[in-house]
Amino acid sequence: MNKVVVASATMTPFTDHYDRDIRDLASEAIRDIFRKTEIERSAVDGLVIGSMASMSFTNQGNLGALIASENNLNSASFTVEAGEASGQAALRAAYSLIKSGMHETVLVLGLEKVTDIVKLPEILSVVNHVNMDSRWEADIGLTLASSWAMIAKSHMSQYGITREQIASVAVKNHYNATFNPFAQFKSKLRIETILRAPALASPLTLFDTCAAADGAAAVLLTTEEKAKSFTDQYIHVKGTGLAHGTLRIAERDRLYSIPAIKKAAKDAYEMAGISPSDIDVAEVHDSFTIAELIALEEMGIFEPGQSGPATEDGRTKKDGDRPINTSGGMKARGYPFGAAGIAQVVEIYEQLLGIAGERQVADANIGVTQALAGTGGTSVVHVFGTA
Amino acid sequence: MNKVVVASATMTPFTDHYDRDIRDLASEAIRDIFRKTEIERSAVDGLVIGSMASMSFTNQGNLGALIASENNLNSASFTVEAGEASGQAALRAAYSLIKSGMHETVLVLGLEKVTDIVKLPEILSVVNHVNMDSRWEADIGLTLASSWAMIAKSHMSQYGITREQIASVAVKNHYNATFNPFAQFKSKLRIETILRAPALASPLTLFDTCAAADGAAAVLLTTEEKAKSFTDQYIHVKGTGLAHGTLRIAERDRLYSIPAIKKAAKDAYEMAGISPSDIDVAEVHDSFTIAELIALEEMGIFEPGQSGPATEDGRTKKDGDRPINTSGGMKARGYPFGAAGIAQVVEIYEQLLGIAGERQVADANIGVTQALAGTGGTSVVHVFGTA
Amino acid sequence: MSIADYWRLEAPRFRLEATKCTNCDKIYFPPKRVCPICNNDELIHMDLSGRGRLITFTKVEKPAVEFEYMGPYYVGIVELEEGIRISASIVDVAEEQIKEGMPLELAFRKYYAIGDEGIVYYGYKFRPPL
Amino acid sequence: MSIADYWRLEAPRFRLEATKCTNCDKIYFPPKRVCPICNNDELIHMDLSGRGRLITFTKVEKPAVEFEYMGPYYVGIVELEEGIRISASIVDVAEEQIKEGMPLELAFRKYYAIGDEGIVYYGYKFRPPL
Ligand SMILES: [Zn+2]
Ligand SMILES: [Zn+2]
Repeated sequence: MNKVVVASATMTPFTDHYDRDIRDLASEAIRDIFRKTEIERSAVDGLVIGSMASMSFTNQGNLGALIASENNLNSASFTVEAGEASGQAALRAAYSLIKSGMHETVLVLGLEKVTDIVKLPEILSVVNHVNMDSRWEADIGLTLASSWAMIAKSHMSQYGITREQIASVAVKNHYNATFNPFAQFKSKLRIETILRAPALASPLTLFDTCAAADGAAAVLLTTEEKAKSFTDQYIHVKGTGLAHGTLRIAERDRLYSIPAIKKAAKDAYEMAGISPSDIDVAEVHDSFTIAELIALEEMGIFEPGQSGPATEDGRTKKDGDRPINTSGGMKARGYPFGAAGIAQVVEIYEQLLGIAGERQVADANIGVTQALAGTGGTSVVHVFGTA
Repeated sequence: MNKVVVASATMTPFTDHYDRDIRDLASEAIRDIFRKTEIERSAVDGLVIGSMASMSFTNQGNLGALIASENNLNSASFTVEAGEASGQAALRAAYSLIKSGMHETVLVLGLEKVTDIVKLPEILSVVNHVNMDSRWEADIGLTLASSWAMIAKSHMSQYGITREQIASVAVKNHYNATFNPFAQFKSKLRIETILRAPALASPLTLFDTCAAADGAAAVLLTTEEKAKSFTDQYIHVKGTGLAHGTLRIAERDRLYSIPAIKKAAKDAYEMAGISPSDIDVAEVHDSFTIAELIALEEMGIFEPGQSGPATEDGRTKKDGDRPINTSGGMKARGYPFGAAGIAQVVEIYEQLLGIAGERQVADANIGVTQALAGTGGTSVVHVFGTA
Repeated sequence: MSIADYWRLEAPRFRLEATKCTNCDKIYFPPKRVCPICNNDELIHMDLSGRGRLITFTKVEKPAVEFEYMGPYYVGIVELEEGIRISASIVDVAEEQIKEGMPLELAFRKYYAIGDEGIVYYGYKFRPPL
Repeated sequence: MSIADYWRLEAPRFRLEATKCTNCDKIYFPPKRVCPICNNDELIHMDLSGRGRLITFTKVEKPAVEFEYMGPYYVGIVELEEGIRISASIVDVAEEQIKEGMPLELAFRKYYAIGDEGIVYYGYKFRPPL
């Protein structure tokens, strides 16, 4: 069967694009794909949009039809939504469209225009209701932040990790982002700044999570055979996994664990024929600092309870031995929901091809992306390789 | 490669389910699949949701995770949105998941809970903004109804069809629905009633379109090999096509024509190796009466301008020579947006297996479904066969 | 949350009405109409005790728009006597008083107001036993 | 439609500002930032004439919620002198007066009010020339 490859990748800066709407962001990402890639528009026969809540944020649906026709693409299109994991779920859908032989070349466009809603509590309401059990947790008064706070408490108590270790995720991701020209925040962050920031939900503060951002990210999926006809700059999609857990945090037996991540990773690794020790670089879900620590443990990159100390020790910095979120992650690169899962692939694409500039990790042959909706409703994992 | 088949199909009644929420509707459709089908829940490894606007209507996103976990399904899931064509687009995504070998058995669940919004003008705003160009047509004051009205005028003027011929679509679909126990409206409708109903947008009246409805419809897609292990009641998915046109009606050269339908049909027919004359029964998009007439012409079932006279002559009734919308269509079976595209498949499943009861068409071997978003942003066509 | 939805949710929201599968005896809260374990839809209603203990909690300092009127407030996971765990707001409790393991009981309180009509939604919260 | 969105749309909404590709000369209304034909993003602004004729029309008898305040109103497709077709409300016209082919010109009118702040949005409609 066809081998599926990523043959081009790009993104807009992730920030508050007050002067751009959702169409502008999409057009700019698509423009860059065609500038970077020697392929005709007419050759792109599929377009999958990963977007979390375009009706809620911008009052426009059917983005597939809109973006295909506005950008002169002759591409069959639909939107994939899986909460905060929408971008990575769209990638999985696009992979299947090519693997099935239905399409040869599919553009996967992650897209979110968030900041037209100016008031943060209104944005929070959308994010909570998309990703949580809306009737039985969001409508009851829980927020994603409060859910993550209770998870953080459980993780600290189970493994004895410290508040500073949790904060060190943000410090590390801000450090990594200083090398990323497309990042929202390119300034370093100190542990003290995080701990002294306004409280969000004890023990977490505002600096344990992301700011609102807009953006688009695009990757071009095609067969290896087709890719060879126009580029030698491609990487392989080697594995994909998607799994679920209950949306209600109250029903989780062990709050410090997120089974959906473990299952999605296991499926993706098996398909790719790799083990966690083979991973050279990974982009993982860090909407909240604690999320990254748990992801690394569920993905088998560190033993349970060890990701906090490892992060504090600098092992996950771009120049550490297990580089994680070299892009700066959602925390510092920026987090326009549906776009973020595709931006993860953009980073892995550059890392595996050795074109990540100052962020480049040595000898990167296997890269992994991991996304999460809410605190564990959906997780998606993809494995990429140079061969 | 694997042949993909539909191995079970069911739906809830389509109506105003004031006493049921989106979870209840999903659970009841899923329950019925497992009652009708000798398959274990654990064998369903994928779940694709077709839903148009669950955030707008019910303030709940990530339905895939919610429904998988609430219904004890160990199924990787995401939601597909393509406006009013969401259900049929979800079917296409599910087809690719099986054809690619990523999944063996995928439940496709069309789902929409609309009537929690009680005021029709608020429902209209959601439907317009999902399916039209929200900034440049819906926000300007156009509605889907006014767009269809201008299309109807163009079609009447181009081909000389009459207002009565357009209305005869509704008469016919109400007649067909009298034989469908799951239909929203089981009463006959007279031409005069339609013409004298309150105006919607001249020349169309309220009875040229659908009422608000809630509902769920589910089909089980699997490989032929797997299907044979648990049932002999299956039909083949023989072709799929999805195409787009501009969302802005102002930019259409010929309002009486909808190119997205023609292209989607052509792709699906070619894949299936059929021509329009092979079609024994079809479920087509009839959110407005005029939509069905144009669909039949773009799909090649009638020559341009001939579907009006043919409908008036009774040729598209369930007992006519070209039976269309034997279920009653969206107009009379009911139209819960995302669920409707899957309900179309439920009807074709029953017709091709010869289990459609009083609605049964003689010698039905090839069946087609066609969906549309707005007045032509997206169209999706599928071809099914007994072999 | 809509008016129809609120009406449907009255029994579980007002008095913790659960459903119980007549076949496998599993209790569902939030209630279900169909038991996904045995595909049975003969589920009977039963009210939960409303007594339990606090498993974990935190303070929401940045509420979503619906709950902004409350200012900071506590939320937590409550394990009911029946063994069922639910999320809830914890009320009538001071900073120095709230702790994991503390006993709690059902309280009936305002959730939030929404829509043009300004309809106010009510439901369960939990408080220390009186 | 949000405040930021409204601000971005001011020029096209208030005076029919289009963009024109400096490479292929194609005029875009609604305006674009990138020409999808030649991938050029050097697009220049130009105001359209605001004069045109009515291609087709209908009367909206059941408006969506934003436009309910207007009662029934006319909408149609207008072909501008530049050959560009746009959708618009047709105003200041009586039932017996409106017909396909009639000349029209730009009018600046209220669209709708929305949000807590009750901000009122304005933009182009079309009317018979004065
Ligand atoms: Zn049971
Ligand atoms: Zn150009």
